[in-house]
Amino acid sequence: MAVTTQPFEQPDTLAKTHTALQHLAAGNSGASDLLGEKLILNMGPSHPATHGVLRLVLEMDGEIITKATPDVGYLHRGDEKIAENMTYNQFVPYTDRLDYLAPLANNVAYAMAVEKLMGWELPQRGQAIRVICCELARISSHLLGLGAFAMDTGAMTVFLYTFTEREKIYNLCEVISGARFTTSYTRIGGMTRDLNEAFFPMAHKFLEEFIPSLDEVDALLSRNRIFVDRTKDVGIITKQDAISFGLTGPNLRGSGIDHDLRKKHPYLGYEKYDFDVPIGSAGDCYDRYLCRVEEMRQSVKILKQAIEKLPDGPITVSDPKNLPPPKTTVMTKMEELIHHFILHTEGLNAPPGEVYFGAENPKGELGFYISSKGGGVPHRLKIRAPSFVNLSILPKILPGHMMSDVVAILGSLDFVMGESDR
Amino acid sequence: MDFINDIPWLLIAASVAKTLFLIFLIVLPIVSYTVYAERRVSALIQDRLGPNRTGFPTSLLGFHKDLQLFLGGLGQPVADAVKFLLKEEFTPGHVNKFYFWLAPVLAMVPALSTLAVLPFGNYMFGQKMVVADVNVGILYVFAIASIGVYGIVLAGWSSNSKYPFLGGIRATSQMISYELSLGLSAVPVLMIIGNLNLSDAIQYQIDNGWLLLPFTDGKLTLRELLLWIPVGISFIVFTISMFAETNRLPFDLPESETELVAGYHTEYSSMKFALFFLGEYAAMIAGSSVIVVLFLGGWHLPFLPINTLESSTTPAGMALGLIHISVFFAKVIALLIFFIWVRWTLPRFRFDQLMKLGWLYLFEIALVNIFITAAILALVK
Amino acid sequence: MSTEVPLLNVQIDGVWLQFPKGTKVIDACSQAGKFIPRYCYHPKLSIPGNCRMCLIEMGMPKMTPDRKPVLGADGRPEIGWIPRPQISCAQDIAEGMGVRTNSPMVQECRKGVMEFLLINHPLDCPICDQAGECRLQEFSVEYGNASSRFLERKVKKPKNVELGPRVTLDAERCVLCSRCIRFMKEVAKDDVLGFVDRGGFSTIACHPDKTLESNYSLNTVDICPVGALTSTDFRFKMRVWFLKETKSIDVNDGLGCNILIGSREGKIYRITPRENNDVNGNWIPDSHRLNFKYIQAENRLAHPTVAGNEAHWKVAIAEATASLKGAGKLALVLSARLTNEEIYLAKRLASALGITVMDVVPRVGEPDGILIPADRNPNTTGAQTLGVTGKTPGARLKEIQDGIRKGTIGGLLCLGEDLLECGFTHDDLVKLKSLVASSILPNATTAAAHVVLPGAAFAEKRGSMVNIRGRLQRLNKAVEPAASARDDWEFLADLLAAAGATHALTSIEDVFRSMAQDEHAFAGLNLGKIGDLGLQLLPEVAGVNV
Amino acid sequence: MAYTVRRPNLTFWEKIYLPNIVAGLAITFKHLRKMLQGETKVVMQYPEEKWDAHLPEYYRGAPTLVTDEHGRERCVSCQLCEFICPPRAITITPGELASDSKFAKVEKAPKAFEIDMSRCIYCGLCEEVCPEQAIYLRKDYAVTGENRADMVHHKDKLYELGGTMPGLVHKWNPEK
Amino acid sequence: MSPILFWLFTALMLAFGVSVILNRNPVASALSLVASFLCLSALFVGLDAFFIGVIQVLVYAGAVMVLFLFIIMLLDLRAEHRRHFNRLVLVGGSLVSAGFVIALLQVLSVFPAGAKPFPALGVARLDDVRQVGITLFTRFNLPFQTVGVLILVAAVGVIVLSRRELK
Repeated sequence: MAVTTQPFEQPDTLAKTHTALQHLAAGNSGASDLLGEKLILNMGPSHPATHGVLRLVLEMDGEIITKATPDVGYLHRGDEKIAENMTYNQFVPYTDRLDYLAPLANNVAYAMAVEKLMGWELPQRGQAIRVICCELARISSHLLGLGAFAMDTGAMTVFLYTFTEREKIYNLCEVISGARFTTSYTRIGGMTRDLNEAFFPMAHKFLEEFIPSLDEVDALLSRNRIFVDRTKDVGIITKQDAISFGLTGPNLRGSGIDHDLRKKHPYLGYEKYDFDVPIGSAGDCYDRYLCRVEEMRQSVKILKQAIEKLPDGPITVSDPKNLPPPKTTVMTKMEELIHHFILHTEGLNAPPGEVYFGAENPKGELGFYISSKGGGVPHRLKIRAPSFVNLSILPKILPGHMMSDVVAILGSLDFVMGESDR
Repeated sequence: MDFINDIPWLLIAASVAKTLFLIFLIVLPIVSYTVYAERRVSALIQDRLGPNRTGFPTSLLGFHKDLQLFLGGLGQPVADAVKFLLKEEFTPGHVNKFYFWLAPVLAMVPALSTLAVLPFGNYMFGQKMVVADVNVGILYVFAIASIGVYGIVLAGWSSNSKYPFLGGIRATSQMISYELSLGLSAVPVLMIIGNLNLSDAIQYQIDNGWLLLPFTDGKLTLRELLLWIPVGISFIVFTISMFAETNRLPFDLPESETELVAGYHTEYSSMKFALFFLGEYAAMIAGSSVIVVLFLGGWHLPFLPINTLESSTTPAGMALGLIHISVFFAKVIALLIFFIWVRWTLPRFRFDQLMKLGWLYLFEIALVNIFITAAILALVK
Repeated sequence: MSTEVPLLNVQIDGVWLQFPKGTKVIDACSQAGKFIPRYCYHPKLSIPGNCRMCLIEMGMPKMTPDRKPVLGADGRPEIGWIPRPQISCAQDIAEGMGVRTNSPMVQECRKGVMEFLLINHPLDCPICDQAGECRLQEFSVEYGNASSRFLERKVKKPKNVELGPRVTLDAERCVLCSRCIRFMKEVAKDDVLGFVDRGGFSTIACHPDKTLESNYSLNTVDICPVGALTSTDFRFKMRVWFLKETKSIDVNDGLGCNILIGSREGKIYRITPRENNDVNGNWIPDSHRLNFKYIQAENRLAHPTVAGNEAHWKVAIAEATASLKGAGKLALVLSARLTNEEIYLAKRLASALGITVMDVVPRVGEPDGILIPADRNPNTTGAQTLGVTGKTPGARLKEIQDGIRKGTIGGLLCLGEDLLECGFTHDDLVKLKSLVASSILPNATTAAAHVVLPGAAFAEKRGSMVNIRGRLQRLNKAVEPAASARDDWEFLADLLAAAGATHALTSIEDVFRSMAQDEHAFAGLNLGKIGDLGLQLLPEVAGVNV
Repeated sequence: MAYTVRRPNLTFWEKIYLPNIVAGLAITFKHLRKMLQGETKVVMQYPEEKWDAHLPEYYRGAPTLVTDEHGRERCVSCQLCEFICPPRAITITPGELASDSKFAKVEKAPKAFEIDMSRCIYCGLCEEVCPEQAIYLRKDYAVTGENRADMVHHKDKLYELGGTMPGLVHKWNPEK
Repeated sequence: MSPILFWLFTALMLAFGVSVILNRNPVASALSLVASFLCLSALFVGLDAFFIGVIQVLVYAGAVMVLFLFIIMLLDLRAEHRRHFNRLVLVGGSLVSAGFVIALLQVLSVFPAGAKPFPALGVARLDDVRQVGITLFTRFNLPFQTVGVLILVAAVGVIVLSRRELK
């Protein structure tokens, strides 16, 4: 060991937290004298209702929240920086780990963004397969959102019922991509493989069985007064707030705003499918819950159409200079072997420029902004994580609610810290 | 020193024997297997399997395989107990040590004490199957139950931590509030029975049919038919209040794990936690027993002969006595499973909704119910 | 001074530009930002024009009957395009010339050439060391077809042929560009390579009874655009895309060839020349480029030792100073392989310890007339500039030796040298009251030394050196020093502090800054200003031609 | 078309909790009954029952190395997988085949090939880039070890897991 | 009742009673009071006054003291600091207490009935709950109802007052 090494000084995090809390308390202590002492409650980063590592610093008067400060970043892995250090295709597995409840949809959103940069449009079959991926992911994510929401309000069994359904979706994922959870299914310009024949009967079976299961969950919750009391008129997000805080996805639509990128800016040929966008009226937890349930029904509708009308043809774009050739030719032909090597080591030859592509993901608009200086590696990649944006509304809506409402609101916002912190 | 001779040694010996029998041979096994049932039933409700493997580790003794009983997993309570005993007994540095240690005891003791006045059988060995057959049995139950809150409050307070503290406060207000509707909803029953003694309550139901199922004595009079309404209401309110008193979902706010992590026992581990755990389930058993005694005829089963004090020493009487005890606990277990079943079906109340329900609805309903009962009793002789 | 070269107007892809007369079309295009693929063309070699990769469409001004160029609407000459593609490497620019580097015909030509070149190429990318820096790969992706039409059998040629002790040939991969042949003939002046056989069977081979053993043979590997010639030393060691390339200079002789150190995760895999036309051109002797193995040698000095026992740096520094101070009159022997910064610090240390007798150890060899000069120390000029040695390096060593033998010199500080190699005997060393030595590898001096301070090798440190032609060049750090070994300047600064001198040196930049203040030769400079290619510090000394 | 979701207004009966609670209990009881009667089968008794039969051919389990029909190791240590691996789980030390080896034409083979399974994310990129069809993600998902060192699969282990796989590779075909 | 139990519970009750005053931690004081109540109710039970005994626990230990504890905890009262007593006050206080004890002993020694044990009560025909009930609802019906109304008014008053305070 070199002697010049300084001893590493441990930051006194406990003391820092303490000072921070004191400042926090001091900032709002004006009117609090009459009402007595306020309780600062540190909810998370390790708490069952924070769905990961969200930390909420709650200032409470009894059980009533007077101030809430979300603190994110405990799951920060520097994905955006990582992306700058690898080729476009290499980053696909990282997108699995953003919203890890809907990896298929993340894969698609990312691939679409890069394809937009490349100016590619997928052939019909590829697009339809991606629609199937997106909608499966939507159902899967909403199921978990629903189950976790129910669990937060105490109904543990619903969680398990939705998980049972999710397992079936995982089986489908497995057939689609070869992995259940971290699918890494898309590649820039296509997919790793075409849909297997085994997929279709399984998918049909799932779609048949899914609606009755969903009805069951519906029956357990939707008209149960305990649940309704817990969610109705709780965590109301007004239209104005929803827009000004940049909410997207079911949380935005729950507030009664008809905004769905699949309708407003159709991609992947979503305009060809017959489906409706459910929106809420009051913007409370109950509306967000109902919207998710309805969206799942709509997704089933889309899935049925997509699977039924799945066109034939290639699934990848045709650009041999930028798309690695099929393995069979790599093994036998020189040019293909060279292209394979170069495309994997140097990445595709993207033009310089900037693109943003936002996809309607289960949690909201997952956007990838790519600034390219040309070549196979993004110069800068920014992820617009819907969970992160959706969480920003917490300080606005939490005050005035009770401790128990916090978990209900968190559950109804359905966020994923992997995406928020990215 | 003649007062030593005054001590009723026989009574004490019998009471001790009955207590030991009740606690160690019946209640604690039921408690541990209720925990198992909780896990197993919840699993089955949720399309899972639950603990179905823990057999007895005969492989430790050199056998090739562990002994799996027919259901599998029956060794789970034993494994749980061993785990609780062997886990590190951790006391956080910031707690108030004495009360931190006292709290689990205070949670466990009242729950078990309640059982003292519950007649869990008829006669055996020439003894009435109740530890203390006091006149004010039902009041005693309420009194002891109201002491039970101390354990939780102290746990919440002495942990010197915010989540347990909130849990403790919730528990206090919840239990005090629901004691009212609990007590009031029992009043109509007591009015009908006309006695506070729980043995007499059972005797009344043997004579007139179970309160909730008045036809069990073979006949149904108009009075019974009319009384069915207040008794039914009583039963519902009493059961709901019992859920609240025992902190079971949908009233498990003091320990709701998604909000308060684990409420008052967040900071507890190992055996101290186990005591809370056991106390909670023992309270469930006590509560179910009270319901059984008050509404479901206690140890009585229609069409089953009833043994007497005299016959209880004969083999036939003994057998009958055992059957009575079994009937009692069968009813209790059925109620416990109902408790479990409800827990895995419903969401949880919010705190203000819970208080509102208790004070605005259950309390009033119980109160009005008393008048209805009184009216019926006065009108129909 | 050269005479004024007239500028000529050339139209490249529609844009009129001016280039000095005599520029090759291929270079003109490169300067215009239009890269033209090439295999056989190398600016430092003669032009055979045999790879046909640099085909372009070319035109000359249309002429009126009176030999005047026809002017277009913009006042520029109109160009009459030649219908046949031309090779751009063998063509000098001419006034009014037009070049199309990316017209359909050019693209088509390149595709065709690429396809031809790849017809017989084996499927070797996975094992070929060139993959990653292979022109075939690059140009195939950039200019060639994406798919192969070839179904027939490929021509088999010899593989894994040892052309010489350091170069291995894979004839199947060769595109017959003849760069290696020309290099050996024109630069290395050792004409051993040539083509044998005909047509598709044509291969590179050594002349009978000869092998490719010139000290410059590995340069053929560098200039080989494909993976045909590979370095036997680097063969199959590491893929080039993993290598971190650090720009540095060679320290094996006074020239200080510019090099790239290829390392991965703290291990050096190869050294390749870096183009610097003021120093070494594009070449470097094999002996120099392969001389890096000692850095990762098993017997590297890993820890400071005091009296043969491993000691903590703090202890070793304190012990070194104490023993030197208690040894009476002292002397300093430095190595001219140290950087300027280290020599400067040693000088300061000498004055702090009251040393007046000091010198560097000279190292002289036979110059080879190409790149290796007689002086085999990389920083003799630096040592002279800093004043630790005189016009004749090593002149005072004798004085030191005598002092030791007479007993007037009781302590010796030896930095980076083995005293036994410069006339000292083992008895001399034993006689010393105190001997403090720094080194990279163990040697007789470190064995006899009281305190041994392990230093950093050239690839492990930053610093500057002045080459025999007075050019200041920079060393950069490619890997971390082994085990507890430290950058020399660090322990020299520590010794300085222990000797009682105050200083505020916390980084190599500080040392250079301090040196720039104290030594007028370096005034106004810092490490950053030196740049990758170095700068002329002293008036240019006529040196070796490249 | 957007449509507003219907917010059910609770009837009186629903407001007094009990009917919906009973309905809920009925649903949960249905599940209980079906479980007891063995009609639902959701979970598996893991070590005895396995999902393996359902795994598709291309299931992405543990990465392994395969040998070809002649027992030659496919891998030529081109290190593309090492390069592409997003979590940098693969470490290859390239080596040279002895010239008297049966497969000397290929010249190159890995001296050491290590996959750190505690880093591997099973993304399958290694299989995708391998130009020799040497690395395959097999159906091996239960990768365990008692310490970090155990979790590093060395070459022998990788070949043992991978087994033999016929393929298309022309590399060691002396005619190609 | 067994004299042993009597003396045991009496001693415990007194000990806890003293600890209520001596404890500086309010929570400990409150809990001592609860324990004291429990011992007291044990004494009642020993006298076969089950109803009173149980009500003692139910009302005082189970409800009143829980609320006390609740408030103590909510206000987060700290342990009181040891006070420096004024010596004069201390002496005066001791003198007054001593005087009271002496007076009490004097009276007890003079009062003739104090020396004799009480005659045993006859065995009641009805259990004590009934007797209390009958007594309350017959002989003392009016006062009982009046007290009931009074308490109701007080309760309503408290609620009204506390509500206004909040607004």
